[in-house]
Amino acid sequence: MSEQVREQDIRFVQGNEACALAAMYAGLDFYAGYPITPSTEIAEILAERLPAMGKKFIQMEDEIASMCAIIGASLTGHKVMTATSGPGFSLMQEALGYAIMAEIPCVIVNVQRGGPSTGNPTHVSQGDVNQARWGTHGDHAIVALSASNHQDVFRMTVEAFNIAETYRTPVILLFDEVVGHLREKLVMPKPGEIPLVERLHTSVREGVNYHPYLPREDGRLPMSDFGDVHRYNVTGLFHDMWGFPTDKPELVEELMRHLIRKIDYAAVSLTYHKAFYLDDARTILISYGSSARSALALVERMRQRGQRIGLLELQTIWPFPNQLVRQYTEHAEVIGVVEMNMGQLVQAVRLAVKKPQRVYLINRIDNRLITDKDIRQTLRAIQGKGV
Amino acid sequence: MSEQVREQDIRFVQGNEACALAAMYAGLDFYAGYPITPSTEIAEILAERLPAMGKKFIQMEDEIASMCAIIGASLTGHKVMTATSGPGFSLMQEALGYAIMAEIPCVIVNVQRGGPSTGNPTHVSQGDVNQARWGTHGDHAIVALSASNHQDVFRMTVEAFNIAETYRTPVILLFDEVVGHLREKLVMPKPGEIPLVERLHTSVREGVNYHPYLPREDGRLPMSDFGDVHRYNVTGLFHDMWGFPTDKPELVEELMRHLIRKIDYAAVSLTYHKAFYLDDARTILISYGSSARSALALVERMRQRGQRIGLLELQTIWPFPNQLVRQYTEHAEVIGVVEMNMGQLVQAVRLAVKKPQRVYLINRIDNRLITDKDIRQTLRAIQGKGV
Amino acid sequence: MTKKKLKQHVINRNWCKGCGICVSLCPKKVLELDEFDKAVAAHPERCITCKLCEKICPDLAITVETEGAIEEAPAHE
Amino acid sequence: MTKKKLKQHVINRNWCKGCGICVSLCPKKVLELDEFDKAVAAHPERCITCKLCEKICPDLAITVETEGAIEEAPAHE
Amino acid sequence: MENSTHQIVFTGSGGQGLITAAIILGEAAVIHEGLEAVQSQSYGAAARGGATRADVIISTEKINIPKINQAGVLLCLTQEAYTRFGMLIRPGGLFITDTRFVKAVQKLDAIHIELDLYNKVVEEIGKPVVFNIAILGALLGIYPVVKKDSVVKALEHRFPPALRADNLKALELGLTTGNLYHSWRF
Amino acid sequence: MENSTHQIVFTGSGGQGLITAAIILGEAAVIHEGLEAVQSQSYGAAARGGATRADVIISTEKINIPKINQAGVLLCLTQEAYTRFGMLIRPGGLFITDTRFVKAVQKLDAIHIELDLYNKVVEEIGKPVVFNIAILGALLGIYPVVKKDSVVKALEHRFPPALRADNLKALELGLTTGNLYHSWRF
Amino acid sequence: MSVHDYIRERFFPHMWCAGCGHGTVLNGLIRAVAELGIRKRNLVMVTGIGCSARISGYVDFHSLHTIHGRALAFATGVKLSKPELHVIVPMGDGDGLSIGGNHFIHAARRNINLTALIMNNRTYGMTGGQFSPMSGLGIKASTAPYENIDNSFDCVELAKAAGATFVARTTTFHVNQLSELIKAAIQHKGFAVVEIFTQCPTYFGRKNRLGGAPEMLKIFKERTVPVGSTKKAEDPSLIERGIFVEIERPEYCDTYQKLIERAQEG
Amino acid sequence: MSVHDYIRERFFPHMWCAGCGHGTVLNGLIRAVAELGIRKRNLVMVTGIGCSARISGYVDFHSLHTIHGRALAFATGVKLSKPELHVIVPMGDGDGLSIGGNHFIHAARRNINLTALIMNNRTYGMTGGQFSPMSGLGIKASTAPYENIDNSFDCVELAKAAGATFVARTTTFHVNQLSELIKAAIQHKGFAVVEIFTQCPTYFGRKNRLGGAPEMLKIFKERTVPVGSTKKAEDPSLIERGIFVEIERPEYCDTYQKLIERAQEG
Ligand SMILES: Cc1ncc(C[n+]2csc(CCOP(=O)(O)OP(=O)(O)O)c2C)c(N)n1
Ligand SMILES: Cc1ncc(C[n+]2csc(CCOP(=O)(O)OP(=O)(O)O)c2C)c(N)n1
Ligand code: SF4
Ligand code: SF4
Ligand code: SF4
Ligand code: SF4
Ligand code: SF4
Ligand code: SF4
Ligand SMILES: [Mg+2]
Ligand SMILES: [Mg+2]
Repeated sequence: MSEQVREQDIRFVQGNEACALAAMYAGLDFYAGYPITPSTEIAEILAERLPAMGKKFIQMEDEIASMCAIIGASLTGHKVMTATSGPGFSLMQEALGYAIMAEIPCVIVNVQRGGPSTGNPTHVSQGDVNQARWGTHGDHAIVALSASNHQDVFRMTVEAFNIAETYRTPVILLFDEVVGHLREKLVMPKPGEIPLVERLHTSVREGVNYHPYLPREDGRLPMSDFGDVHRYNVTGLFHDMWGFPTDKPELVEELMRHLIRKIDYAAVSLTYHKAFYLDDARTILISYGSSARSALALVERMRQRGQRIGLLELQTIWPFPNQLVRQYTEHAEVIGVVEMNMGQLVQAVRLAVKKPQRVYLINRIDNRLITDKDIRQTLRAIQGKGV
Repeated sequence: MSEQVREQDIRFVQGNEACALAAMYAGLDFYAGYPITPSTEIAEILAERLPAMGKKFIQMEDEIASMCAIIGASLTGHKVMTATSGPGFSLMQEALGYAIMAEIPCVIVNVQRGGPSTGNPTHVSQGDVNQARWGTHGDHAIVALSASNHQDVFRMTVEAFNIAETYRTPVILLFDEVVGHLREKLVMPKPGEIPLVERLHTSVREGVNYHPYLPREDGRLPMSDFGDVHRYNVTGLFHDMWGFPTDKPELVEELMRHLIRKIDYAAVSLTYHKAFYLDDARTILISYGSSARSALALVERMRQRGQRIGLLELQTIWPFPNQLVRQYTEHAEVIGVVEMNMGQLVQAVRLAVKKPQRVYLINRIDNRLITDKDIRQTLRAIQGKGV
Repeated sequence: MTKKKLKQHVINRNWCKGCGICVSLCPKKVLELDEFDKAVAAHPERCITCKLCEKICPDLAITVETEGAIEEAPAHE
Repeated sequence: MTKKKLKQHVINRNWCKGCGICVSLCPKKVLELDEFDKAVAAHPERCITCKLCEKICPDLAITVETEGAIEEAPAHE
Repeated sequence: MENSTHQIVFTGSGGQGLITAAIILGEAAVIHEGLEAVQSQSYGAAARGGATRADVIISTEKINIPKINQAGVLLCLTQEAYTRFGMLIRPGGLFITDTRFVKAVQKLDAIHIELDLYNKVVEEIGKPVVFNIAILGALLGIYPVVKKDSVVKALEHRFPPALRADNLKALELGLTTGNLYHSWRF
Repeated sequence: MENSTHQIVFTGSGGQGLITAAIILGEAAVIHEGLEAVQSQSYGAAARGGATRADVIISTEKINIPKINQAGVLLCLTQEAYTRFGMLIRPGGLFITDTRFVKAVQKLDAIHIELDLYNKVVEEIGKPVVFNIAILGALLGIYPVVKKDSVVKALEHRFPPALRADNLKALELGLTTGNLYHSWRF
Repeated sequence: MSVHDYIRERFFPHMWCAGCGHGTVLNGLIRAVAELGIRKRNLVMVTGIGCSARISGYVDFHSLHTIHGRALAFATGVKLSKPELHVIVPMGDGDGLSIGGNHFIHAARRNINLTALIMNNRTYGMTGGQFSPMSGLGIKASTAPYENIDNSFDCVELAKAAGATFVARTTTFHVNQLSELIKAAIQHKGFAVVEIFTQCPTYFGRKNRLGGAPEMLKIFKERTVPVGSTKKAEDPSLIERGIFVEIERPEYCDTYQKLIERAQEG
Repeated sequence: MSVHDYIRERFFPHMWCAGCGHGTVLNGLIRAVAELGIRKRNLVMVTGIGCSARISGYVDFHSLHTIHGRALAFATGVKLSKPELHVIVPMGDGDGLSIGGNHFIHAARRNINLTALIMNNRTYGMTGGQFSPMSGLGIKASTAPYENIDNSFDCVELAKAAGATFVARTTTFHVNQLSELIKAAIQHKGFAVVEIFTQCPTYFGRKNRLGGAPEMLKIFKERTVPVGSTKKAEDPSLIERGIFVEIERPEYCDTYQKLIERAQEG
């Protein structure tokens, strides 16, 4: 073993543990949750670690309450998170919409399992991708990140907190059962190695009019903690810059545009991804989460045989990185979207690329991890080579 | 007034009342709900009318319970419905997924209001269109219908029950505040005028093995009522043809395909729509719900001036009528999708048509009804004529 | 508790919605609704400054201003 | 209630999970776990057919078959 | 009536029964005259306490757009409604108020008719609750968008016998009052 | 060891501690030898009552696909596990059972080693609970995929001092037993 | 500070109907906090959705107007994350006990230091007068046109059984008791519930022909008696007012602090 | 019919762990229905999600295995739409009283004729041993590594306060009482609750070092006493078993039938 390796803090952990460790690294102050497979380990680890750090862990009566509790705790100036899986994520949708409307920084982890309904609690799927985008009622924008290995789980978890704080928005971490349950290597980043975004507090003094919902020139909205000098209103109704309800058409429209634009405009800086062998690739696989591992396995194998195939692994799922995908796929002859569902992100890819007819779905839907062989087989079919 | 008119049973009712009347016409036996603006009148009317018909109305403790209760009542062999609006619809998502998975006929009305979150309870929007498609976790297919006037509200409500019974599936009625609250003329269809689909009961006799989840050759799955001779299992887990849980990959895949195909294959027969002046139209508006009224007003006005403009009003929203839209828009130069949101159905239109670059969003997002003038103005901008 | 001598009834006419609660419940029938359905102190001299009207007004529209101290009995209960 | 005479203990070895509840709670220590961790009636002669084992077995693995009637006392409580 | 689409807006306070008046008008048109009509109103927190609004559009044609931006006929029956909704009146439109509730201050580009109907209702019928039907009568007297008969039928259908007499009386009273202005011919 | 990727599957019943054994093996590889490893297991209702399974892949390369379809080394420690997972063994693979729990019936195309380790653990250490570590020791004796030292470190890190001695004893016992087969060289 | 310092005067007149008892609750509440002299920066009000829930817009506290039924869950997050804040949670009977019933019993079970007020007007005011779980048998409502068949909860019993350590009841007629009970509830360390009968003349009053707000208040006067009054024995249909439970039990945030100490010991 | 006629033998051995008390509840339940001789076509079992919820797969009734916490809401739909069915609703302590608490109190309030069984193993078994609202102070669980600080509900008190008209408690040790109480609950007209202490040796037992299933059963024997026993007075930490509430009150489906008659009169 090299000296360098020895100096590193190497762990052999589950993806869920990597997520929990990253949340603490990012400064998590308050976690509320309700157990559900395959995300429960996140809660179990935090139940042990947070109190030891003087921070708060609470197991609520259900997922609705969990989501509400973290919003409440965020307003007192804390970094907050909850974790769940499909059924719990469905229950959180109403309060998630509240966090969007009231612009509350918070992180929601969804470790995906087989669905719909109770489905297949202990097996993998990527069936909640579009739900993450559209699950709550009413128009809105959302940020959702994913990761395929534990180093990335760590990184994306930290970024989720950073984005939540920067844009005053809920951020969804969309992992899956394979990533969540798998144990593998994690090299713990050193303190400071990944930059952290802290809550932006208003500089407005006591007695001066503070506008909780008036974006600064850079688009950010400084906050004031509950318990601090500024008293303002937070509501899920359309509201004015003080946070008070209004149904004036101009203000409704302005707020709606603000909520959507702050995410859309940020799309470029939010576009986390990994490009593997894309420079000269004629066949481009696009994937995310654990299916991207299999896609990478195939790409590496086929590259060894000299084939011009590459992989674009998306870590930012929403807002969908249209530009990025369009650019990378410009010269591709076959664009294969690898996912474990009946075709969810493939639609966004079709909307993004120049030639939608070149986009193919490569999927597996039996709640088992898609393999490099599965992908290879579908690719052969696409290329007219049979299976 | 003509004699013909006199013979008709003409009412001056709210859209919500038209929906309630239609549900009774379709044979509604059991309603469970929780009040919420702007859908409450549906419950209020049924609270009065159902008991008088010996049928059941129950106000539950919340929307989750309402959705669960109608599923339970459906299993005893009854036609069931609930009605809600955005926040309640979000809460129903988990149980909605259960109805999809367990293949329970039921009708869910969502009278859309401004969102996200509490939003704008007494004003209009069409912000839940994509939520209706993707709101519950896990992969799935769904049927959602819409209507722009009370005659159609009546018709679509009856069809919702018909589809629910035919395909053993939940059906969503996606109305909006304008349609729900507006009073206008309704000519009550006579008994028998709109054909009704009754529940298909199994012909399998007592003692013979009944398979609740084994589709017949025509794709339908005959049911047996709780309380009847066949005892079987209903679950939200992936299950076999007897309804018992399984996580066998083959069975998971088979069930998943079945759930999606039964809706997709039915897409043709489910494609309710109205075509106005489409034969020679170069500019085609596509719309649904109350915004289709404004689109029609504009189309009629511009036709009078000799312009080649037409309207495709979609009444089946999901499964999206891809083929229909592709065919109608083949020769269109401008395809304007008129909706009251930041662009939801427009994405499905883009995926469906040959030339997505000809598809434009024409919208209004201040929770006020889009008008013919609004549409005209955006059309002029699209055509490079300024506003 | 001690009861004070009345200075005046300050009634916020913009806030008063004319519900009649103060009129109906004032133990001394001090208050009335005027032609605009706003509360007015028609008989201030009868007022015992029990402040029931102030405390029960759902619109926070009445303040009973007092000076000096007189004996107070609880409004009711 | 009347208690019956034992015919036999029918133990479903496929269902028994060897939890030891019957072994431990049988008032007469009739039952034992064998080398495969399955319950067996090691001392059937001691059995008073109280049926506690039958009623408490979480795996529904024991049936205490009886014939004729003898006096029965409640298992416990 | 000359033009084929009539846009009528009733405004006032929640308790005045204006929504009922608007619905009855719509019913008369749709059910009893085979016309098209739509009716809508304000809801929720906006309707609570503050000023309320009920719109009716009556037409010989199908009505696509059910919202009124400019009212051909505007009735304002509280001061607050007058302040808030006065600007809805179409230039040259018909603007109706009742002196009991509204003191007109602005000059509006409209034909303004100030009724003294509330006081009459109180005097002659003694039940302020039927003021809404009296107002409907007055409207029809001034602006006969539907026939009296149709409204009578709608009223009879809606009210149980016990309440019918007073409402019909109120309708008559309103009609008589309104008829005074009928000769103005709109 | 010759090939650079090792796919090892432990199967048995929930209470046997096989998941712990698998994790310790992974920790030894990753933390103490700088190798790559992944570990996964069965969950939920499937893991309750019935047969459980813990997979470990150890490699010098990054491991993309973390699932094992065919095991190079398969350990079956209950009869049920043997029945259910026996077919996982790669043709020519290494197949390890313990006579206390498994009576082999099928003929598998694999090198089958039948240990009598459980009885030894009971006899020599008296604590059946450390059987899992003994099995891990035996595995390493037969198939030295990581160094003993690394496993010892992993054990020391995981177990509080009070439990360490027995676990180390079990590891030794297993190793000694396994070493008997080591000369077979896989 | 004067009572009016605790309200946001710019939003007055408020949105409630003439005679709505919710305003009287607001009145009693601000008198309570004024008398306790709590600094505004330490006051948080959390509400759900309903006419009652609009109260948070009118108090000059930190105010959190959330979603229907979930106020106590949000409040739990606020309180546990910053225990030094006073968190007051007024709820409608529908908000707090229908859709929000679960959070109510669980907050009570945890004995977390929140002040829960149930503004019980026996109807869903905001949505137009449907029956609620507090309406009671025989009541008419827009969804109970033939008289309600749903039993009602006894809020006091429910709170007590679930674990609340302070439970009281009063009405909008009993304005002195109203502010006294709210004061006591705020000062209580643990989960405190005050049920307040309040009138909705617009729906509950009208549909049940109870007259206007003054008449409804008189019913509160006549149909309630102080806790332990002998009149209750004579006429069991009378409802008691006053404090039903006031006990000391470890409070959740305190216990959590101890947990932290234990965890940090090792 | 014999006891085994009421189960689906093809799914045995069942999925529960060795020694899991849930199997004993199943055992007691089928004895109860067999003794009552209820026809299988009139029996419906509705469950949520959890180890306990899997019980519906093993009974040869109409069986409805739903989603976590909502069993009583589904059951309400089944029962009200077809009141002639016997609807039995076994729930885990998490399923029934944590996420499902609201449906529990509202079903009790309505006094709808359902048989609710709380299979209380004081933990979330299915998800691996987290604490539940029934765990109680001081218990260890995977989310309470430092001893639980959450108070527990008293299920009996909660059911009573919410309006249940039959409330009882027993344990998996008291197997005769178990089936007798389930019988009585099924026969009761109205909302009936039987709380059943049941052992989860895999998580609750192991994490709290209580030994195996037999040892846990012995604790049930030693720590519980019949209702009204004098021992309880001596040692208040003992828990009572037996029937706590058994009263007659109009049942919801019956009242609904009367409502129909009233509505049809005019
Ligand atoms: C999830 C959800 N369901 C329903 C509603 C509609 N809704 C708003 S307030 C309310 C009930 C109000 O009753 P209550 O809580 O008693 O307050 P009140 O208006 O009587 O003061 C309802 C059902 C909603 N906003 N959200
Ligand atoms: C909405 C939702 N949240 C969480 C879960 C995960 N989950 C399944 S069972 C369960 C708890 C089981 O505990 P209990 O009800 O006490 O039953 P037991 O397993 O102990 O018998 C949980 C939290 C779920 N399936 N759905
Ligand atoms: S109680 Fe208040 S609002 Fe009502 S009349 Fe008196 S002053 Fe006006
Ligand atoms: S203070 Fe008392 S006596 Fe004086 S006006 Fe008010 S209520 Fe009447
Ligand atoms: S109680 Fe049942 S499962 Fe347990 S050992 Fe005895 S027979 Fe076997
Ligand atoms: S019937 Fe009673 S005595 Fe006989 S074996 Fe069973 S428990 Fe023992
Ligand atoms: S509707 Fe009822 S509760 Fe709502 S503001 Fe009016 S009186 Fe108050
Ligand atoms: S985990 Fe516990 S509750 Fe679940 S089956 Fe095992 S012993 Fe029973
Ligand atoms: Mg209320
Ligand atoms: Mg449990």
